[in-house]
Formats: sequence, structure tokens, C-alpha cells
Amino acid sequence: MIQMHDINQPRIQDTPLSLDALLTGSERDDCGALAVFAGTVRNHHEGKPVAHLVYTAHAALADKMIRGIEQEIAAKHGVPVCRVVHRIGALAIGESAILAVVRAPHRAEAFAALRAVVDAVKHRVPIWKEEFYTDGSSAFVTGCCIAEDAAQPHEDDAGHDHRHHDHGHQHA
Amino acid sequence: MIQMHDINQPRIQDTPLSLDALLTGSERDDCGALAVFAGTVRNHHEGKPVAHLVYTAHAALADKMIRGIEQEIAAKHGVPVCRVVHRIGALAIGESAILAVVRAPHRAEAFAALRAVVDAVKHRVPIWKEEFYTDGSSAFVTGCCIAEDAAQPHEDDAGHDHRHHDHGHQHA
Amino acid sequence: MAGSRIEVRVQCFGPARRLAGDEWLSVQLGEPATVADALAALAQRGDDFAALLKQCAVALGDEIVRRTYPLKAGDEIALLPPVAGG
Amino acid sequence: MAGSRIEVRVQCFGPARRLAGDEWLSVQLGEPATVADALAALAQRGDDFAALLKQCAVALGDEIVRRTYPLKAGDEIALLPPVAGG
Repeated sequence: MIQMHDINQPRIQDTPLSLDALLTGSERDDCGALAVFAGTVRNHHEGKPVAHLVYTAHAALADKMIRGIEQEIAAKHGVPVCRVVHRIGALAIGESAILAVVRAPHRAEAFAALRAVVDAVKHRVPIWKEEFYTDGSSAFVTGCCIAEDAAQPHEDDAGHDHRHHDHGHQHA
Repeated sequence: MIQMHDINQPRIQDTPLSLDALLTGSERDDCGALAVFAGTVRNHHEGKPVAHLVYTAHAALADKMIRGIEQEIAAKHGVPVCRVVHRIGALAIGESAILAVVRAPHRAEAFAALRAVVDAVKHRVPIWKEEFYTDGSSAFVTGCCIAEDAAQPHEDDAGHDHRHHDHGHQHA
Repeated sequence: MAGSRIEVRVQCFGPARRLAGDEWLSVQLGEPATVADALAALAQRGDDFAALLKQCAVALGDEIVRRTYPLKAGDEIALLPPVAGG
Repeated sequence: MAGSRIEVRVQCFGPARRLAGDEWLSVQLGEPATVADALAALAQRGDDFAALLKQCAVALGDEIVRRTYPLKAGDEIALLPPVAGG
């Protein structure tokens, strides 16, 4: 479960993400499956045309939590390599906001771990996405409450019953 | 469902596979999810140390069937981009035998389509894998029968109840 | 000692920063003070902010702390509204 | 016309090539001939090959054809044993 090649690389970056950088040095002769996910900026959200996005994060906490999630998912799914990086700042359409890489002996656990780690990072890490629309308005994307002792506990990070709260404060 | 950028690229290649080549030109502004799978050569199989692999294919039929599977999975899962390439010839440990790329508006359908297209290609396309072990012996990897009218019909390409037949003819 | 007042600085993230209109706020709290006391003081800023506070996690350094966590003079806490990465 | 004999060439893939010891085989079939007739003739090569033939799909050009598909002189069929890509 040790990933020597990049143990000190930041998980939160304000520069464009590189899949090559994430893959290089992570090769393992005992792994027959490599699964990769990139979350890219879409030109639409729930019917509204999107011009660009701005991501912000509590960088120190987000970095620490992503590392913890990587370790948790690697152990749970038995995958030797599980890595995520997330970009912050202003992103244009088509740019990658998140990259996740899993290497595993077989593809079943690679797919399962990849989905789980992406879900966990999206639902648990202090990162916020503000969408700027082509009409000049903007809104924060509805998020997941990460307070352990808010009104209800956060139930299931990977499932469909996590809590969403609408913070779509529209600004012209 | 049209992928103009590479519609004529062969799906069976005897040269190293390039993820960049598969990704370049496939970008879509309406897609927020990119999911990639690479099947790489493992240094072990069911406990035996593997030295290298040799893949062979009925190239014309395999190319046609992979294109058909891409279209089928793209339509079934509603993903605009679904692409697979498979390598043949001798492959060293760590080299990629198969690359699959899916782009979709959201990650749920990207993950589902990626898994389905990889399963379908592995189970239905006329490609054979011969493993060469460090002790000098070799064996064809157990495969899936693709005859429609063999003893039993081929049940489910994506599931776990497809038929496996053991052809591990050991040669010293 | 009980009865004296402390100042706690509050860093706002995401929608909290937009609602606050600023990255940093500060609140004066009577001792002994907890995170819950800080949130109660911040809720005075208005109904929208009060509603958002109910959904916020609170961090001290790189730890998320519960509502019952004690605060001391000079602490800097972070308001973490519901998150949406990826 | 019925009664005359045709030759059909057979390309072997994967484990079938190894068992056959060659990429190409040929069989002589009485007309009218089908894929099933070709497989029956090939099964004479031995028990291991006969067992493998039961699990083979058969292709003509870039189409997989059923056991009942008719063959004519000069046809080249491919023997496709159980597959294992990826």
C-alpha cells in the first residue's frame, strides 16, 4: 500500500493536471489492471450553459483528507495503487478538475476502487465548485455536508443517500 | 454516437498502444467524465510466474467485432465516445494489451460503459492469449466460447455466467 | 478564567465566503467557549448565514472538530459548507 | 452436383493452431457440404482436436457462420477456439 514514487506530491494543485505525471513511476509488475478517471469541465449543468468553473479548497485539510481516502480505499479494495489529484482555481471547458488512478492485479477491484475513491473525494473533501454561466450569473454547486454533528450524520459516502444541500445562490 | 476523429484507425495493432493517441481528438465539451482502462501484462497468473505473453487474433473479424461492440455499448449506456484497441504479438511484463476509453456527460454511465466494453471485448472477440512462464512452459489462457450454436449458447457477456473452457495445454 | 472574553478568527470557504462577503470574520466569545458558541455568534449575521452555518463543518488547523470542541483566545477556525469537488 | 467432392481450406487460430501443428489444414467434403461436415472431417485428426472443435466458432471471411452454413469449393473457413483477449 506504499506509493513511494509520489508520496510527497500535493493532492491539491492550482496548475493543469497531468495524467502522465500521475502514472509515471506508479507501474507495478503485479498489476494487470489500470483504471483512470478524469472529471472534466462540462459546457452545461442541468440545462444551463456553463462558461467556466472556479474551484476553491481548504487546501491543507483537503490534501490530508485525500491521502486518507486513498489509503482507506486501497485497503478496502486491496489495490496497491490508488491516487487522486484535484485542481483548484479557474478552469475552462474541457480542463480536468480531478484525476484518479488505480492499479490492481485484476480489473474488478480496479473498477470498484476507482468508483469508490472518486465518490469519496467528491463527497467528503473540502472543495467547492462555483459555476459561471454564459449569461453572466454564477452559482455554487449543491454539496454534501461533511460535519459529523450537523443536523443528521453523514451516512454513506459512496452511496446515493448522502445529504445534498442546495446552495445555489444565484448572482446576476 | 459518431467518433469522427479515429473512425478508420485499426482496433487491432501489432505495435505498442498509446493512450495519448486514443484520447487525442476525442474530447467533447458536453462530457464531464473520462474513464480509461488499460489491461497490462502481469508477472503472475494463478500463482505461476509469467515471463511474457503472446496475443494472436483473427484480425479482420476482431476489428469488425470491436467496432460493433463499441457502437452497442455506446448506444446502451448513452455515451458519446467509446473506443477500444487491442494489441497482438509478443508483450513484455507491464505492456498494455488493451486500452479502452469512454467519455460521457456524467461518471456513472462512464464507469458502467467502461466495464461493459472491456468485458465484452474480452469475452466475445477472437483474440487468444498464450502465457509463457519463467520455467519455459506455456499455456493458452482459458477462454470463452463464441460459437452461437456450440453445445450451449453463450449466455451473458458482461456477467459471471459466461462459459469458460480450459485449454491450458501445457508444453514444457 | 470564566467571565473574560476571547477573540476567535473565522475563515470562510465556498458559499460561506460569498455570503459573508469576506474571507475572514472574527467573533468575541465569553469563556469557556466552544465551536457551538462561535457558530451562535456568527448566526447573528443573518438568516441566510445562520441556515448555512447549520450545514457547515468546522476545522481547526487540519482537523475537523465537533460543535463541543473548546476554543481559546487566538484560535482560527474554518467554516466548511457542504462540499462539491470533482 | 451432389456426389462430387470439394476442397475447403481451414485456418486454425489460438489453441487450434497449436493442436493442429499448422496454421492451414484442408478437408475434402462430399457435396452438398456444410460447416458441420467440415468439422466432422477435421474431428478425425484426434480426440483432443475433436473436443476443441466442439467449442470452436467458425468464420467465413469476417462473418461467424453457424454449423448449418453451406460450403462451396475453394471456401476458406477459420476455426475460432474459446477467446481470451485483454
